[in-house]
Amino acid sequence: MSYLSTVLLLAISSALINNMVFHFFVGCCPFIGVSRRVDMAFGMGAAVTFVVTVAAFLSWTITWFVLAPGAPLTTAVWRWLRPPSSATPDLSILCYLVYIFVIAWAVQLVEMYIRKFFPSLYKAFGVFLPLITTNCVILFVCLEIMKHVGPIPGSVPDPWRLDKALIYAVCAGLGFMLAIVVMAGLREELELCDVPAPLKGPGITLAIAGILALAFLGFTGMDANLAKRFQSSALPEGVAASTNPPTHAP
Amino acid sequence: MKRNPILDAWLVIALSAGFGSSLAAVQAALKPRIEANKLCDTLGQVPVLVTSATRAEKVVVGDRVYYRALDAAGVTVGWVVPASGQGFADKIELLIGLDATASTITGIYVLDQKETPGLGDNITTEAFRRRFLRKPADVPLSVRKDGAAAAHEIEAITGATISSESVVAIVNAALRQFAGQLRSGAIRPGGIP
Amino acid sequence: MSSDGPTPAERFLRGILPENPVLRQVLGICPTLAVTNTMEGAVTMTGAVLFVLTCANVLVSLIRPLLKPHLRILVFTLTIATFVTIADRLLAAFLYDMSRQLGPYIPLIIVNCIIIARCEICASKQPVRTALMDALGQSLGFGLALCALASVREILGFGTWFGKWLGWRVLPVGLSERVWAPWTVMILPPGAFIALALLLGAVNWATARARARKEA
Amino acid sequence: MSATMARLRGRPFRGGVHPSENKELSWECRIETLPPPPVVQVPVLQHTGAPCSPVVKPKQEVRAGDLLADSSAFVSAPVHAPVAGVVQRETVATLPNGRHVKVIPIQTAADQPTPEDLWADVYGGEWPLDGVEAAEPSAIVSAIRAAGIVGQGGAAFPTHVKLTPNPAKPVDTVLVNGCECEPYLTSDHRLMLEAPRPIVVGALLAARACGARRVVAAVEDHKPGASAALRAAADGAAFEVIELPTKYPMGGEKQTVRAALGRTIPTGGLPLDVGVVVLNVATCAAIARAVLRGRPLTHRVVTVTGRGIRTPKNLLVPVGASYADLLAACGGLAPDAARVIAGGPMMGFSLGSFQAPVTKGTSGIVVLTAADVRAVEETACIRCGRCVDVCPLNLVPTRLALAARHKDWTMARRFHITACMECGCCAWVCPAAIPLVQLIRTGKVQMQKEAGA
Amino acid sequence: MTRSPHGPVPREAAVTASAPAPVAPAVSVAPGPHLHAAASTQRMMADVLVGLAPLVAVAVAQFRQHALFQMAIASCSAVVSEWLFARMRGRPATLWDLSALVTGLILALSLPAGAPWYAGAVGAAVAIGLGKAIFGGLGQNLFNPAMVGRAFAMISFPAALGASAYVSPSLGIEAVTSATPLTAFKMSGQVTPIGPLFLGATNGSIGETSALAALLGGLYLCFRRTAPWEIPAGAILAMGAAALPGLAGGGTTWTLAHDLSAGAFMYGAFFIATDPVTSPLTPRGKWIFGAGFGLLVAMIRRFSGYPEGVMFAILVMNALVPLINRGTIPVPVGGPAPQTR
Ligand SMILES: Cc1cc2nc3c(=O)[nH]c(=O)nc-3n(C[C@H](O)[C@H](O)[C@H](O)COP(=O)(O)O)c2cc1C
Ligand SMILES: Cc1cc2nc3c(=O)[nH]c(=O)nc-3n(C[C@H](O)[C@H](O)[C@H](O)COP(=O)(O)O)c2cc1C
Ligand SMILES: Cc1cc2nc3c(=O)[nH]c(=O)nc-3n(C[C@H](O)[C@H](O)[C@H](O)COP(=O)(O)O)c2cc1C
Ligand SMILES: Cc1cc2nc3c(=O)[nH]c(=O)nc-3n(C[C@H](O)[C@H](O)[C@H](O)CO)c2cc1C
Ligand code: SF4
Ligand code: SF4
Ligand code: SF4
Ligand code: SF4
Ligand code: FES
Repeated sequence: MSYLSTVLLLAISSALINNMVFHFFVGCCPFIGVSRRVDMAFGMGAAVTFVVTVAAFLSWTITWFVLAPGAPLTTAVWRWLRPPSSATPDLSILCYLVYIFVIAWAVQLVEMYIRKFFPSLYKAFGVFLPLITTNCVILFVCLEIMKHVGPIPGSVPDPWRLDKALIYAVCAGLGFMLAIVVMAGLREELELCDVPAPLKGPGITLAIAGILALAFLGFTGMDANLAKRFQSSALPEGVAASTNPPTHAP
Repeated sequence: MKRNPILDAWLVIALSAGFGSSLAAVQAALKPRIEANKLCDTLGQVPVLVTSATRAEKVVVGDRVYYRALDAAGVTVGWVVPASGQGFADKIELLIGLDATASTITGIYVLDQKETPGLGDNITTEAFRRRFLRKPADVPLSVRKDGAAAAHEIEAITGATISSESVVAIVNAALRQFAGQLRSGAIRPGGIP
Repeated sequence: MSSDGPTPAERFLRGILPENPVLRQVLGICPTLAVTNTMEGAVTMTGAVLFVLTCANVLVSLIRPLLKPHLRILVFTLTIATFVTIADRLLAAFLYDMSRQLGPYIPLIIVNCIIIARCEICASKQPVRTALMDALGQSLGFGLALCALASVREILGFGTWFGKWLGWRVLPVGLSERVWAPWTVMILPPGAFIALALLLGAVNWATARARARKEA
Repeated sequence: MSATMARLRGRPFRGGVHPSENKELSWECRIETLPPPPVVQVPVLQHTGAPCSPVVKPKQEVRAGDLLADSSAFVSAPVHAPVAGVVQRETVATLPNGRHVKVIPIQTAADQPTPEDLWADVYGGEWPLDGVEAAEPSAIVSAIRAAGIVGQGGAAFPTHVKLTPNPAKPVDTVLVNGCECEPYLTSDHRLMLEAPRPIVVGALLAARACGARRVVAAVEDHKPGASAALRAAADGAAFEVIELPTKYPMGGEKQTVRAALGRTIPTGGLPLDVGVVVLNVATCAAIARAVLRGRPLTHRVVTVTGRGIRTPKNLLVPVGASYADLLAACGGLAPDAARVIAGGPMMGFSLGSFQAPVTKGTSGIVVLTAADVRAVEETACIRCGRCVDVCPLNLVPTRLALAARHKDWTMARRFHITACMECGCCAWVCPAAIPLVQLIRTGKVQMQKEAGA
Repeated sequence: MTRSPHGPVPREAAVTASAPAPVAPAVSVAPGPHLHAAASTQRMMADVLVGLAPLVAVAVAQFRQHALFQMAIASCSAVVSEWLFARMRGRPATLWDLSALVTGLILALSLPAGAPWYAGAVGAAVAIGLGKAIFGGLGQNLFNPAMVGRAFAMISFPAALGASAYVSPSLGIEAVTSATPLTAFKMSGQVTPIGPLFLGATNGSIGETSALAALLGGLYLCFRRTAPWEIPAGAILAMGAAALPGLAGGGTTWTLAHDLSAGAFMYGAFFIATDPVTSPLTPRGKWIFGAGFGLLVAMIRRFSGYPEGVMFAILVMNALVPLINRGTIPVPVGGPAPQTR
C-alpha cells in the first residue's frame, strides 16, 4: 500500500467512519453547546482541529521518548543513574497526568500565538479556546495515540510514527468539525420549526445526532474495502487479511 | 512586591509530589496483577484451544509471536497462532489452536472484534467457533452459505457472511504463514517427542 | 463560605433529581452515551465517577483555604487526573473485562464536566461534609441517569438486564424471529443518542407537568 | 435585437405564471361612459408622494377641470374637479389599500356634458402630430404637472417627475406599457383599440420631454388587435410596437423592459437607471390631452368584470365616483358574488365597503364568485420550491415569508426581501396556500419600522 | 340614459344611475392574490400515490400477498402513528393530506418481501415519530421520514432486513431464492443482465425490482411538476460520472446500465430524493443535491460494507440541505438588494 493510500484510509476512517461524535461520542458537550450557528460551529471546529494537532505532536513526542515503557530517553537516564540495572523503567502511569497538562499548555500556547500573530483569527475563534481544555476530543486523540505508540517502542508491529499521529489528529479534528458544522446548519433550520417544547434544545439536538449517526453507519467497512482494493492493485493475488499479531498480545 | 511564582505554586508542587508517590505506589501494587490479567487473556485460552495443554511457551520469529502448547510433561501437544485482519467493521483478532503436527485446527477464539452486535459479533459464539473444529490446517478453508459439505468448508453465519469470510481469510493467511515458518525451520516442529 | 446555603442532606438529594447532572444540567454527555449499552458498563462507570468525584471533592475541600484563585483549575485538574489514573488501574486489576469494555472512557473522566464543575461550584467553597454529600448526590444522580438509559438500551437492544453479570433475560429465550427481535440499533451509537434524547424529553415533560399541577 | 433574441428563446423573463385570464368577459365591450353620479368624492392623495391641500372652500361652485387641491412638493400631483358642481365639506374616505385620505365631495350640477361630448373631450377628436414638434420639452413637463397626471398603470407615481430630464441619467427610450397582464382587466386593451391616436401622440410628447430618441410600445401577443391599432395610429411616426409573449407579470416594468429591450433594471433601481421611462398607455393618452388640449386628468377607463357582476363593462368614469356607482352601472352583483376586488385579481385589494372613490390609479373592479375564489385552508409549507421557480425576480419567497413570520430581519435581508415587487406569483402557485405576499409585505413594513426605530 | 358616444352599445343592458343598488356585500375580504393555481398539498401527495402505482403493480405481481402484507403493515402503522403523535401534541391530525400514507407506502416498498411484521410496523412508527413529529410535523422535518424509519429498522433488525433477509425460500416465490443483484455483485462480482433488471424479474426490496416502473412513475411525477426533474437528472449524471473511471479502465464488468437499474437507485432518485420537504429549495440546490446523492450511492455501493447506499445517501444529503440552501441563495434579477444599514 502506498503512503498516499494509507493517509487516505486513515482520513476516511477517522473523519467519516469512526467520527469523533457519531461513533465515539466524544466532544458531545461542545457539539450540543456550540452548534447553534454555522459560523460559531466552524470556529469551534477549526479551533479544535488546531489544538488537537498541537497536542498530538506534543503527546506523541513525550510518549515515544519518555513515557512508554522502555522509552529511549527514560531508559538512557535510568541506566546512567543506576548503571547496573537492566530493567525497563515504566512511566506510563503518568500518561493521563501528562496529557492533561500538555493539553492545557497547548491551549495556552495556541491562544497566545494566535492572539499575537493573527488578531483577526483570534477574534473569530479565540473565545472557544479556553473551553477546549475540557474537550474530550483532544484527550481522546492523545489516548488513541498512546494506544498506538505501544507499550514498548519497536515491540508493536506497526507503531504510529509522528506522521501518522499527526494525520490522525488532523482528520479526527476535521471529522469533529464536519459533525458540528452540519449540526449547526440543521439547528439554524430548526429555529424555524415547531419542535415539541420538552425536546427543544439538547433533546432535539441529540435526536438529530442519532439520525446522523444512523446515516454515518453507511460508511461502515469503507476503510476495509478500500484497503482491500489498494492491496489487490499492489499485489497480484488479492490478500484479504494481513497477519499482524494482535497488538495487545504479550 | 513581586512574588516568586515558584513559591506561589508551592501547593501545586507539594500536591504533585504527593500524587506522584501515590501513583508510584499504585503502580507498584497493581502492575503485576494487571500484567497477569493481560497475559491471562491470551494464555488462559491455551488449554481451551489445545486440549491436554497445560501451559504455553512463547516463540518469537521475526516480528511474529506464536505459542507452543505444552502438556504437563513438557511435550509439545499443539500450537496457538495469534492472527488478526480486517473484518466487516474493524479489525478482528483471533487465536487459532492447532494440533502438534499443525495439520488440524483444534479450536479458535476471538480476542477482539467490533462487528455489529447481533450479527457479525456472532463470530464469537460457540456455535460458530465449533465449525472450525477438526478442519484441515493445510488446505485453505472456504465459506459456504448453505451448509458446509466438503471437509474444508465453513458454514457462514446467516446475515454475516462478510464477517464469516473475514475470519476464514484471517485463519487461512495466518496458517499459510505459520506453515511456511515450520517448513523453513524457523520454528522447531513439535509433535514427535 | 456561606453557611446558610443548602445543608449537606439537601445537597445530596438535589444531586439526584432536581439538579441531576445529566438530565437537568446536560453535563457529562459523552460517558453517558458511551457506556450505557449494558447495565454493567453503566454501573462500572458510576462507580468510577463516584470514586473520583468523592476523592476529588473531599481533597479539594480539605485544601480549600490554601487555594490561590489563578492556580485553582490547575490543582483541580491535577487532583482529578491522579484519582482517575488510580481508578483506571484498579479497574484493570480487578475488573479487567469492564476495563477493556470501557476503554478510553475511564481516562476521559478527567475532562468530565461534572467533576470540574462540582469542584468549582461546591468543594472549593464548602466544608468537607457538605462536599462529600454533594459528591455522593451528584454521583448517584449520574448513576441514576446512566442506569435509566442503560436499562432502556440493554432491554430493547439485547433483551437482557445485567445480562453479563447476572444473566437476567427479559425476552424469553428462543422467541421466534418472526414474532419479535431485539433492536440492535439501541446498542449502537444512534440508539444512544435517540434514547437519551427521548429520556431528556420525558424528564422535561414530566417536570413541566408537575410544575403545572402545582400551580393549578 | 436582444428583444428578438428574448422572444426567440421564448423566455422573456424568468419565472412568471399563467393564471386563467378570463379577459373574454369584457374585452368585446366597448367603452361606455358612466353618467355622472350625484356626488363625486375626490381624494386629495391619489398618488405616490405628498398629499395636496385643498384650494377650494365648501359651497364653492366649480366647473369641470377646476383645480381642487395642490401641493408645492415636487413629488406630488394636483387634483381637479371631474364634474361641474358645488364643493361640500371635506370628509375622510378609506381607499381599498387601507389608506385613510381626505376627500373633497362635489355635489354634481344638473348640467353635465352628454356622453358624446365627454368622449370627444377626453379621447375623441383629432390628435395632430405636428403639435409634438411645436411643444417645448419644459413646457410639456409643466403641462403634465399642471394636469395632475400620475401613472395609471398601478403605482400612480407623478408622471412629471419621471419625465423631468436628469443629466446624470439620460433617457434614450420611452416604453409604452400596453401589456395589461393582470387577468380579467381590459381597460388598457379597449383604450388601445378605441383611442390609439392619443396614446401615440402622448408617448411622442413624453419622449420629447425627456429627450428620448426611441418610442416603443409593448403589447402582449394575445391582443393582436391592440397592436395593429397602435401601428395604424402611428401613421409613419417613429413609434415601434413590439408584441411580447403573454405571461403574468409581463406588465411589471422590470419584466417589460427586460422582455422588450433586453435591459435589466438593477435591484432597488428604476427604469431610469437603464435609460428607459415606462408609461402606461392611459398615462400617455392623458399626456396628449394635457399638452394639446390643456385638460387635466379627471377621467379614466375602468373595467368592471368577473362572473360575479351581472353585466361586465369597460366604463369611462370620473375620478371620485364610488365603487357602488360603478357596480350599479353594471347591473349589480350576481347572487353568487363572493369577493369584490379593486384592481386586478393578482395585485388588487378586496373591498369590504363599496363607498370608496375610484382614483386615477384604479384600473378595474373584479367581482369573483365562490367558485373562482379557491377556499383552501393554509397548510404547512412543504418547501416544494414552486414559489422559487415562479418568482420573476429570482427570490426565495418561502424563506422571505418565514423570516417575516419569525421577525428574523437578518435572514430577510440575506434573502433580499426589499427586492420583492409583490406581484403575487408565489402565492398564486403555492400548494400550501400560504399568504406569501401578505407576509412579505407586512415583513417589509415592520423591518423598515424597526430599522428606523 | 347612457349611450356609447361613438356607435351602438354592444350589449343592450341600458344602465341607469338609479339601477338596483348592489346587494348587501356578502363578500369576503382576503389578501391578494385572489386567484390560485389548482395545486394543493393533498393533490401533490395523491400524485405521488399515482406515480407509485406502477411500482405497486410490479411488487404485487412479483411478491403477491407478501407485498400486500408489507404495504398494509407499514401504511397502517404510519397513519396510526401520525394520528397518535398529533393527538399527543394536541394538534389536529391531518391524515387527509395523505403525507403519512405516502411515507408508509414508500417505506413498505423499500422492504424485502419476507420482512417480519415488526420491521414495517416499527419502521413506520419511527419514521413518523422520530422522522417527522419530533420536528413539528408536515413540512418541518429535516430528514426523509421513510428513510429514517428504514435506517432505524435496518440497523435494528440486520437479520430481517440485511442481505440474508432477501433470500427466503420459505416464501415460496421463485425469485426470492437467489441473492439480490447488488449483493451478488458485491459478493462475487456477478453482473445481472440488464433485461431482467429493467423489467423487474429480479430479487430485491418489493418496490425496487423494476427500474422501468420507477422510471415511468417518476417521469409522471416530473411531468406533473410534483417532483423536481433536477434531482433525478443530477443523480443520474453523477452516477454516470462515477462510472467513468471504471469504464475507462475497461477491465470492469460493472456497466453504467447495471449501475443505474440495479437496486433502489431509480426508485430513490425519483421518489425519495425528490421529497420536497427534505430537498433544497432552488434549482441550483436541487442539482447539487441530486449529484451528491448519486455520488454517495456509487461510493457506498462500491466501497462500504453495504451492497446498497440509497438510504444512507439520502440521509447524508438531507443533513447537508441547510448548508446547500445557505450556499445557493439566488441573486435577484438585477443584482443583490442594496443593503440599507
Ligand atoms: C465545552 C463547552 C462548554 C460550554 N458550557 C457552556 C455553559 O455552561 N453555558 C453556556 O451558556 N454555554 C456554554 N457553552 C456554549 C458556548 O459558550 C456558547 O457559545 C455561549 O453560550 C454563547 O451562546 P449564545 O450565542 O446563545 O449566547 C459551552 C461550550 C463548550 C464548547
Ligand atoms: C407585478 C406588476 C405588474 C404590472 N403590470 C403592469 C401592466 O400590465 N401594465 C402597466 O401599464 N403597468 C404595469 N405595472 C406597473 C409598471 O411596473 C409600471 O409602473 C408602469 O407601467 C409605469 O407606467 P405608469 O407610471 O404610467 O403607470 C405592473 C407592476 C407590477 C409590479
Ligand atoms: C429506497 C431504498 C433504500 C435502500 N437503502 C439501502 C441502503 O442504504 N443500504 C442497504 O444495504 N440496502 C438498502 N436498500 C435495500 C437494498 O436495495 C437491498 O438491500 C439491495 O437490493 C441489496 O440487498 P441487501 O442490502 O440485503 O444485501 C434500500 C432499498 C430501498 C428500496
Ligand atoms: C415528490 C414527493 C416525494 C416524496 N417522497 C417521500 C419520501 O421519500 N419519504 C417520505 O417519508 N415522504 C415522502 N413524501 C411525502 C412527504 O413529503 C413527507 O411525508 C414529508 O417529508 C413529511 O413532512 C414525498 C412527497 C412528494 C410530493
Ligand atoms: S465544560 Fe465540561 S460539562 Fe460543560 S459542556 Fe464542556 S465538557 Fe461538558
Ligand atoms: S399590473 Fe395591472 S395594470 Fe399593470 S399590466 Fe398588470 S394587470 Fe395591467
Ligand atoms: S410554494 Fe408554498 S409550499 Fe412550496 S415552498 Fe413555496 S411557500 Fe412552501
Ligand atoms: S411577490 Fe415577491 S417574492 Fe413573490 S413572486 Fe412576486 S416578487 Fe417574487
Ligand atoms: S463529556 Fe463532554 S465533551 Fe465529552
